[in-house]
Amino acid sequence: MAINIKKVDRNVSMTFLERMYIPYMLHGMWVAIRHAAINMLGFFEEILAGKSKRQVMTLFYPEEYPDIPPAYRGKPTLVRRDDGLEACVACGLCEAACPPLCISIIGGERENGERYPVTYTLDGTRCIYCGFCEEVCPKEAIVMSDRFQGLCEYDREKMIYDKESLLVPREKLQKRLDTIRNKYFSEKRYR
Amino acid sequence: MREEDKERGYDFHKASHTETMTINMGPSHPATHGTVKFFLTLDGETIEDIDVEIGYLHRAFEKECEAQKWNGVFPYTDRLDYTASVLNNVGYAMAAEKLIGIEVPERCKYLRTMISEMARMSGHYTNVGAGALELGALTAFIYFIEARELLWDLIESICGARLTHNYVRIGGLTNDLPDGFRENVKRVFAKNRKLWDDFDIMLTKNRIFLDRMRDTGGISQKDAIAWGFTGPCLRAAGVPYDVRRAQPYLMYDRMNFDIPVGSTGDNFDRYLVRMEEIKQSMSIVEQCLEQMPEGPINVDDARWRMPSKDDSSTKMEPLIFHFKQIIEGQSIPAGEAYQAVEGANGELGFYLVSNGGGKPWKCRVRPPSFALTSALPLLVKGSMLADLIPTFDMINLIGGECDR
Amino acid sequence: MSEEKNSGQGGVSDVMARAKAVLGPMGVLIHTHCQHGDDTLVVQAEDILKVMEFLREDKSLRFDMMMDLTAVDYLGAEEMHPYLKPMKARFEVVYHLYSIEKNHRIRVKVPLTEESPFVDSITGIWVGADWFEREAWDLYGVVFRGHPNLKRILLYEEFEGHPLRKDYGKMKRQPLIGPVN
Amino acid sequence: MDSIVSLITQPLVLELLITLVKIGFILGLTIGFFAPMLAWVERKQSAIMQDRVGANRAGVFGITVIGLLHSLADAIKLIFKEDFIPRGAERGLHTLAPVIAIIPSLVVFAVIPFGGQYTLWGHEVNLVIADLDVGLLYVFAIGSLATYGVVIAGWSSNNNWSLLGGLRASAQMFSYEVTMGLTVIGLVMFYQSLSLVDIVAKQENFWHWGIIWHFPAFVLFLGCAVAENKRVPFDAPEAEAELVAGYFTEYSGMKFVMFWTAEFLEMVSISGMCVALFLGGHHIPFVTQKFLLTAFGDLLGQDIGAVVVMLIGVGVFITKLVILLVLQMTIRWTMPRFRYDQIMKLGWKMILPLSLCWIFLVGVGILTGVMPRP
Repeated sequence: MAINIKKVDRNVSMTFLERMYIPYMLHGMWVAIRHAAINMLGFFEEILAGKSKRQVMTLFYPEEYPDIPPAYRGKPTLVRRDDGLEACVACGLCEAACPPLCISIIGGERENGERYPVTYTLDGTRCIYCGFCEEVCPKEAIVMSDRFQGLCEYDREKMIYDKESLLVPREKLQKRLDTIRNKYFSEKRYR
Repeated sequence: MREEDKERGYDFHKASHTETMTINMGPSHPATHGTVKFFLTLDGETIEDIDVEIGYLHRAFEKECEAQKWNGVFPYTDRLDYTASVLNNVGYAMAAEKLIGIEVPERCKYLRTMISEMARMSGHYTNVGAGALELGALTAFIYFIEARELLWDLIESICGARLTHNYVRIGGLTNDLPDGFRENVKRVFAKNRKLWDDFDIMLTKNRIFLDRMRDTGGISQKDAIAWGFTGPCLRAAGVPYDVRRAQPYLMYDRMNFDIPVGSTGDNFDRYLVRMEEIKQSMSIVEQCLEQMPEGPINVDDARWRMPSKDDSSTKMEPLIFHFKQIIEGQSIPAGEAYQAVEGANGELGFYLVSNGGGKPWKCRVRPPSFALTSALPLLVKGSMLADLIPTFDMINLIGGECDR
Repeated sequence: MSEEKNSGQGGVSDVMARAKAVLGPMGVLIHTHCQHGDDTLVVQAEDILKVMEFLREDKSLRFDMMMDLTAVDYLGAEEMHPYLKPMKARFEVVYHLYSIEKNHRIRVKVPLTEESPFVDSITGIWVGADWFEREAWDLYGVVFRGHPNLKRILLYEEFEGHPLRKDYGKMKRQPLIGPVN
Repeated sequence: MDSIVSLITQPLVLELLITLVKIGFILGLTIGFFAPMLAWVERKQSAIMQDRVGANRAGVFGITVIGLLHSLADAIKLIFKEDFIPRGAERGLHTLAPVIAIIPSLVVFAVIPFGGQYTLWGHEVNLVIADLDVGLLYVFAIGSLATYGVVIAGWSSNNNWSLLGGLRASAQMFSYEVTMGLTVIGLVMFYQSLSLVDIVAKQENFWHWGIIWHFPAFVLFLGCAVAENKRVPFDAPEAEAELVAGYFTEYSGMKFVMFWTAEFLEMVSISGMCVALFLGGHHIPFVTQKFLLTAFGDLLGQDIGAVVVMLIGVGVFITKLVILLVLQMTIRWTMPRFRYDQIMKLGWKMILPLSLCWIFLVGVGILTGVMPRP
């Protein structure tokens, strides 16, 4: 395949029209006016035919919610199994893999010998949402939800999440769990 | 001080009792985006002397990497050239793979080529848009920000984040393309091409923009090479050096695209080179999407990739290996390797040294904008204060990449 | 002048052959190897200027661009290169050069001991090395003789010590300095 | 009650009252209506042109009225902002500067006719505050006073950036007053009068409108006026990227509002001048005043008809004003900024010679009879 060199046109000798400021200023203004006209039209169509017809790119944020793609990495959350307990077995892999070292776990055993995290603190002030914890967890216990609202607080203590505030029932995270199943389990990635 | 004054021993300042004014165009000035400080001595409006001071965004990248595992370094590489973070990921991953001596499968190479070009587009949108913004063309800036917004939505649907992509791993990638990606790309690139034309109409032939950008901040070919210029600024000076063409890596030898080259090396050439590169990157992404074969996206050697979860959650040996790999890190054989990648601002080189352990012994980044900014006094001395702004923009100093 | 087995593709590239042919007899080469396809010369600190001058001016090499200059601290990993232990070298200044015409690269390394981390500055040959050398001084403490203004570039002047050295603790704290104006 | 009526009907008091009403109308129109409206237009128009939505958040009980209340919110916010005077600044001059900057742009409206002459209930009413026969000279004289406000602001805020901004502003405003004056001499030769009221009166016939015969002068005048007002593309004195915010870097709160309003008022006064000189003031193309008066006179009776025609005249004047304002706003958003020395070169080496040639051409036109004598 050919990678060839392309000389860039420096437009050294400006045509007479270019040397006169006005013509190309008007051409530039015409572009802006065309955008304005299309957007105004878009507003009227939006009133008649609903949001899809809106030309303007901005979103009315608090009223309208942006559509989040399945791969989105939001707040890390612990999956709560159907019997109400957490899926995490306190193996500490996420604690080891987390670059800014914001996860700290103290593990313990239940009577039936099942390991569980006595305390699981995730420091929200340090978390960089890189998704390593979700990537390394062998039990799919910690998952990046698609929540990005309300993550900042006025004082840092509130941003250090303990186990209870991290737990989210499995149904809510099902979409993300499917993406993980597609990401890390699928043949496409490995065989 | 003009030359003929010097011969006659006539000092303009003493004769007319004026003196130069020193200004701190400090880190928190609108044009320096908070990462660099110019100590200017101004004679009226012309810059007599300029001392560039960087280091305001120094976050000890190398020290952090030496304490981090090989795969844990990726979130740090996102924050180098944060306008085009996947390019750093790809550079670091390829340097590590060169150190190990493995080759990623075809599909992964195509994916990496495509996402690198999308990141390059995002880097150029940010830079050229901010350059127009600082000259006053607000509407043109917003058009490129809109184009970047649409592009970021595309990248977000692949990597999961708009700015810090963290998408590439040693030996492959985190995930494959989401479904419905090709239609999105067609829709977004159609809109981006329209916005590109609008930006072009508003500025490229506008005499005000031409006068501001042309013949300011120019550099000759010889000086550009001597100062270590690479990337759009070197190509603007007329030297057709592009790592993708000189030493093709990934799938660039199978793409056909043009390398825009300027002639005089002033700001207008740099602007035109970057604008042309946006168009070329779009065509490369489309070519990648057509030629991309099906198949795995990770290398088949179990040592250099994350074991698939159905292995590590069912069989014992993969689980043990998974634990060992996460806690101790992948033990890359001892040695050193330098891999250069064409970043948004120039040649982005990664020099990795490994002593066989799980942590990098040294992870050096060759920052393209570091060399460009060191030549800023040469470009700007003697010109007007107002010329410093487009020159500083077109050099595109990214604090994260220059200060590391 | 020891020669390490070439990992990566076999055979000696013409750059390396030419370099060894000329520099070998001058007795400046300590070691050469070609790891993963990167040709590397290891040179004494005293005659770095001669070598660089040759690499730049030679007709068939023409290394007209200095891509990267950095230093590496081998404290505790001296076994990585055979020549480090005999010379009691701790630091290594690494230059990466590139030739635009000939489109080939080379890496030149200069081992330095801890007591005398001095090497001549190559700003005379490539003026772009100015900031790279200031950064190597700033983070590693390698002194470049003949550098126009060897000052700290990334850190503030009152910073004590050179942070990227292996014996500089990761959590080490610096003394607080008041506003300096 | 009748003592008041008799007091009012005395000619002197009546004249005073009419002038007060006219001043009230002009102040209400410019400061009351146009300044906040222009703030809203600047936000909304730029937003629509840039594929954005613009201001739509400030609202009372949820009514946001497509962002109009943002100007109100601005005013309230800026009243409560801290009125900061930097250390080492000349306190007195620092506070005086915005006043000097705003007064000339207000006082210029005194000579701009926003309507014709009408006889209402036997009284001759001339819709201009001061019918000076040297109206044009008055405008340029007052216009040059604004330079002092800007220079004092730049020098007195003890900040390098604002000093640079002030210097740039003084050089630019001074040199563009000269060129602005020259571009208008062609018109003065054409209408043989300096009084704006006469010029507007002579433009009753559409073919004698200034823009028809003096289109180059119109373009040059508009360019110089925009430069005089330091609006993009001539806003080197307040260039955000280069000089942080130019001469009003150290201003906040009400003083900043005064500079801002001075800029908007000057935009309106420029448009007013353009309308009066080139676009035939309150006249509707191809419709003479007499025809209107007779038409509405029979319909609604003599006086009421005159009032209606007066209102139509004022309405036409305002629509032309708005058209020019929108044009200036579009220029504001689409043009990059000149470099400071390019502004000077443009002013002295391009517009000045062009306007001199234009004066020569008009002279030749008049002598050879090509140009009509309105």
